Amino acid sequence: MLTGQASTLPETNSPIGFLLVLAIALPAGGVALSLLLGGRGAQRLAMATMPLGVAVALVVAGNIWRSGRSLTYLVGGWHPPLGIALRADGLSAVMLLTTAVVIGAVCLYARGSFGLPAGADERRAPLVFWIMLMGVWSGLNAVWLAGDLFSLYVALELLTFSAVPLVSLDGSAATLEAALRYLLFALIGSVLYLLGTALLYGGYGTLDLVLLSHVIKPEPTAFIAASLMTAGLLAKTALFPLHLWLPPAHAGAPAGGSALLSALVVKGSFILTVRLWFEAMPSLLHLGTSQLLGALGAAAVLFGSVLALRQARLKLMIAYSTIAQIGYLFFLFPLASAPAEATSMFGDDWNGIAWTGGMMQLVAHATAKAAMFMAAGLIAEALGHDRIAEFAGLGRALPVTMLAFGLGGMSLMGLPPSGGFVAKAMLLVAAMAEGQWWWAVVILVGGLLAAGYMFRVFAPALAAVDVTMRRRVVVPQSRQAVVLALAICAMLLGLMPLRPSQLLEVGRPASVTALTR
Amino acid sequence: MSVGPALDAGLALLASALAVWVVLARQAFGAVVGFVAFGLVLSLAWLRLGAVDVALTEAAIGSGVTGAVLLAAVTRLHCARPVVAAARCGRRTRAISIASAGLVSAGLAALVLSPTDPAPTLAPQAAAALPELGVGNAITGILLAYRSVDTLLEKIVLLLALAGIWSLARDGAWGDRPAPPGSGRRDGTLTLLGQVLPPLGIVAGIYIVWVGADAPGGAFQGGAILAAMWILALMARLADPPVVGRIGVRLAVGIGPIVFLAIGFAGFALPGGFLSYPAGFAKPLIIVIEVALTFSIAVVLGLLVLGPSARGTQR
Amino acid sequence: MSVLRDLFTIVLVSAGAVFFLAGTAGLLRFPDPLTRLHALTKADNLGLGLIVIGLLPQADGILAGLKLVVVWLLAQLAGAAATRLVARATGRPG
Amino acid sequence: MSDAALYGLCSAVLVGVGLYGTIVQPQPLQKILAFNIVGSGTFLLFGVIARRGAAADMGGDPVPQAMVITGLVVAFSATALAVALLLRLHDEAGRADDAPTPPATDDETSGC
Repeated sequence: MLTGQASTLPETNSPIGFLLVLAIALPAGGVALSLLLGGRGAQRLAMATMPLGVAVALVVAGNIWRSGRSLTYLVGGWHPPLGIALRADGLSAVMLLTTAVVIGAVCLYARGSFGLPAGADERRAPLVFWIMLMGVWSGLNAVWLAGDLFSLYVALELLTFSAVPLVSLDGSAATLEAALRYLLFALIGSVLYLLGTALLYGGYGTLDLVLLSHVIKPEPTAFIAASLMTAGLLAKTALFPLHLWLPPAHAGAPAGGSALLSALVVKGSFILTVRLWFEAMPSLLHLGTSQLLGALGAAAVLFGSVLALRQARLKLMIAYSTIAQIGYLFFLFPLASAPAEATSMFGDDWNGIAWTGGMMQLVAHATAKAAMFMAAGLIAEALGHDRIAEFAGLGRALPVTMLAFGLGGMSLMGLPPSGGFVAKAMLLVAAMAEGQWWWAVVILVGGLLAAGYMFRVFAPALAAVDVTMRRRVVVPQSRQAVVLALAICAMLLGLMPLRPSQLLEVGRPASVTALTR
Repeated sequence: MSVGPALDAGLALLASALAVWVVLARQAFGAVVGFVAFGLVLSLAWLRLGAVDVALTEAAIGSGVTGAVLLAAVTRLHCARPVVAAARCGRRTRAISIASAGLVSAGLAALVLSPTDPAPTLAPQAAAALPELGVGNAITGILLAYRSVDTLLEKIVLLLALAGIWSLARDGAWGDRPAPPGSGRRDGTLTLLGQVLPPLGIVAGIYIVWVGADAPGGAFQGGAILAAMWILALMARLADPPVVGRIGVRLAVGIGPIVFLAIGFAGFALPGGFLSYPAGFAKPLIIVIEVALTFSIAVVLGLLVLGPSARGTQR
Repeated sequence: MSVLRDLFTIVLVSAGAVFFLAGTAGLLRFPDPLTRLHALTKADNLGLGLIVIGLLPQADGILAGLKLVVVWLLAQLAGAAATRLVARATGRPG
Repeated sequence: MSDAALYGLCSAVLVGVGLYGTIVQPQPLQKILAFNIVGSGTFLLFGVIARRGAAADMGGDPVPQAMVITGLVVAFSATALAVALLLRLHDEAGRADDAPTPPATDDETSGC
C-alpha cells in the first residue's frame, strides 16, 4: 500500500445494520412502485411506507441510545474505500427520528389535500406529491446515513429532484419561476460540492468520511476542496447571502410540500456541512472558518427576521423566518469548536452543550416550522387567502389551528418551555461561557424580532371584533389535530435537560470532544 | 508519438474556446450549437484520457440526448418573446463574478499542476476484486457491485426527474401523449433516415450493453443509443409518442429499478447482505440487472426528451 | 510494400484533410446558408471518403475495413438528411 | 506538459468560464448551458485524476470514471427538468401576457 493511501477499516455489519438499508430503500422502492401503480396506488404506498419508516427510525434510534454505539452496514459486503458504508451515529439517529415524525405528520395532513377517493382516476398533483414525498424521505435518509462523499452527492440530487417539482405543483407562472430559480441554485450548489469531492479523491484516494478524516491534512487541496463544497452546500441550505431562492420556493409549494422543504430539505445540506467540517476535516476548522460561518449565520438571523417582519402574506413571512432560523444553526460552528482553554474555564463541556443546542435548534425548528406551514395551509384553505392584514377574527374561527401556529411561534421566539427555548438557551450559555458574547447578542435580538413578526399575525387574529369571519371551507378537525400534535412535539422538546444529550453524544465527532480534553 | 501532445493541446484549447463562446453568445441558438460541438470535443478528450466508457457516455448523453433537448427548447423559445426579465448585470456584478470565477479557476489550476505524488488510486483494488465477480470491465464492477448503491439511487433520481417533468403537464392533458418531437411535418429524407438508422442503431445499442460486462460499454451507453433511435423514429413520424398514462409505459419505466431493488433485497439472504451476489452467480445477475436497466433507461431518456403530456396530440 | 502502403495512406488522408479544410473555409466565408451547406457537404463527403479509403490498407482485417466503410456510409446518410433538414429550415419563411 | 496537466488546466478554465456564465448570463437557457459547462469541467477533473491514477494495467483509475458516468446521467436529468420548467414558464407567461400577474416575491429576490 502506498503511503498516504487510505486503507480499509476493520468494520463489520452491525446486527441490525440492515435497517439502515431499509431506511433508504423502502421509500426509494415506493417511488418506483408508485409510478407503476399510479392513481391511488401512490397514496396507499406512501401510507404503507410511513409506519414502516417510523418503526425503522425508532428501532435504530433506540438501539443506538441503549448500546451507545454507532451502527454500520457495508453495502454488498464491500469495504470502503472501494465499497460504500452506511453509518448511523447519534446525530443520524436524531435526524432519522425527526424526519420520520415530520413526514408522518405531513402524510396524515396531506391526505386531506391530495387524497383520492376510491375509484377516482389518476390525477396529476396527487400522484406527483406522493412520489416526491417518498423521494424526499429516501434522499434525506441517504444524507443522514451515507458515509461516502459521492453517495452523498447522489443523495443531495435525490433531494433536489424531489423538492423542485413540489414547488411548482400548482403550475402558475410565479411558482414555475420560483422552481426554476431553486433548481438552478441547487444545481450549482451540487456541482461545486462535486468539484470538491473530485479534489479530495485526487488528493487522498478515498471518499469515505471516516477514512478521509484519518488521512486529511491541512494543506491547499483540502482547503480549496472544503471551500468549494461549503459554498455549494450553503447555496443549497439558503444561508445568507445565498438565500434568494428560498422565500418564493417555500411559499409557492402546497402547504405539505412547504413543510417538507422548510423543515427538512434545507437541513440535509446543513448536516452535510457539519459532517464535512467536524468529522472529515476538523483540523481546518480553526482557520477563521468557524467565525466566518457564524457571522453569515448572524447576518441571516437579522436579515431574515427583519424581512419576515415586512411580509404581507403569511406563507412568505414563514419562509423568511426559515432564513433566520437557519442562521442560528450556523452558531454551531464557532460554539462547538472552541479551543480547550476557552471551554475549560467553568470545567464543563461547553462544546458538547453547543453541539446539543445546535442540533436541538434544528429539531425544534423542523417540528415547529412544519406545524406552522401546515397551519398556514389550513388558514389559506379556510379563508381563500393568506393576507395577514385580513386575519381579523381568525382566532375564534380556527382556534386549534391558531393554537398550533402559536406554539410553533413560541419555539421560534425561544420562549420557555419550548424546544426552541432549550436550543437557544444552550447556545446562549455556551457563547457566554466560551467568551464569544457577540453570538449571544444576536440570539437575543433574533428572538425579539421573531416575537415581532409573530405579534403581527396574532394582533389582528386575536383582536376582539364583531364581524364573524367568513370561511370558505370548513377545515376538518382531524387535520387540525395533526398540526397541533406536531406543534406539541416542538413544545415537548422543551423538557430536555440543559446538558449534552446522551443520544447525540454517540459518535460525536472526535474533534469536538478532543478539543475540549 | 509526437502528434499526441499537439492533439491534446488542440482539444483542450478548442473545448475552452467553445465554452467561452457558449457562455458569451448573444443568441441562444448559437450557444446551443456551440454546446453540442463542445460535447463532441469533450468526448474526444475522454478518449485521449483513456476513458472509453466515459467517452461513449459523453457522446451519447452529454452531447447527444442533451443536445436534442436543448435544440428542441431553443426552437420553441425562438418563437416566443423573452418573458423572464433579462436584465443585464451591472458592471460591479460582472467584476465580482469575474473575480470569483477566476479565483476558483486559479485554485483548481494550482492544484492540478502540483499533483500528489504518487497519485492515489483504487485501480489495483478494483482490479483485484474483479475475478470474484467474473466481469472484465472494472467500470461495470464499480457501477453494479462495489458502488451499486450509488447506481441504484441514481436510477431513482431518473424516475424523479421524469415524474417532475410529467408534473409540468396541464391537468387536462395528464396521462396523454407528449407532443411529438421535431417540426411536426412529414419529410421524405427524415423518413428514410428513420427507416434505415434505427435497425442499425438498435443492434449497436444492444451490442454495447452485451459487451459491457467485459469491454467498454454498458447500460447507460446502450440505453442512450436506443433512446436516440426511438426519438429519431418519432421525429420521422414512423411512430407516435406513447400514452404515458398506460400501464405498459409505466412498467417499462419502472422495471429496471424494480429488478435492481429486488435483486438487492434478495441479497439479504446472503452473508454479504443487500446488493451482494452469490458466489459464481455474480455475472449472470449483473447481466440481468443491466438488461432491465438498459430497457428502462432507454424509455426514460426518451420520455425525458419528449417532455410532459400535451393535449390534442392524439391523431 | 509497407512503405508503399503508408505512402498511399498519407497521400489520401492528406487530400481528405485538404477537402475538410476547404469545406470549413467555405462554411466560414460563403455568404448565405445554402451556399455554406453546399461547400460543407461536398467537401466533407469527399474528404471523409478519401480518409476512409486511405485508412483501408491500414485496417487490421476485413472486419475492421468493413467498419470503416460502414462509418462512411452512415456519415453520408446522416449528413445528407441533416443538410436537407437545415436547408428546409432556412427555406421556410420567417 | 503531460496530458493530465493539460486537461487539468482545461477543466479549471471550463469551471471558471461556466461559473461566470451562471452568474452573469441573463437568459435562463444560457444559464442552464453554463451550468452544464461547470459540470463538464468537474467531470473532466475526475478524468484527469483517473488518468493520474493509472495502474494495474488500466489506462486510468476506474472509480472516478464510473462516478463521471453516474454524474453525466444526473446532469442530463437536471438539464431536461430545467428546460421543461423553462418551456412551461414561457407557455404560462405567454398566456398571461394581457393580464400580467403581480410578482409573488419581493424586490430583494429578483437577483441577476
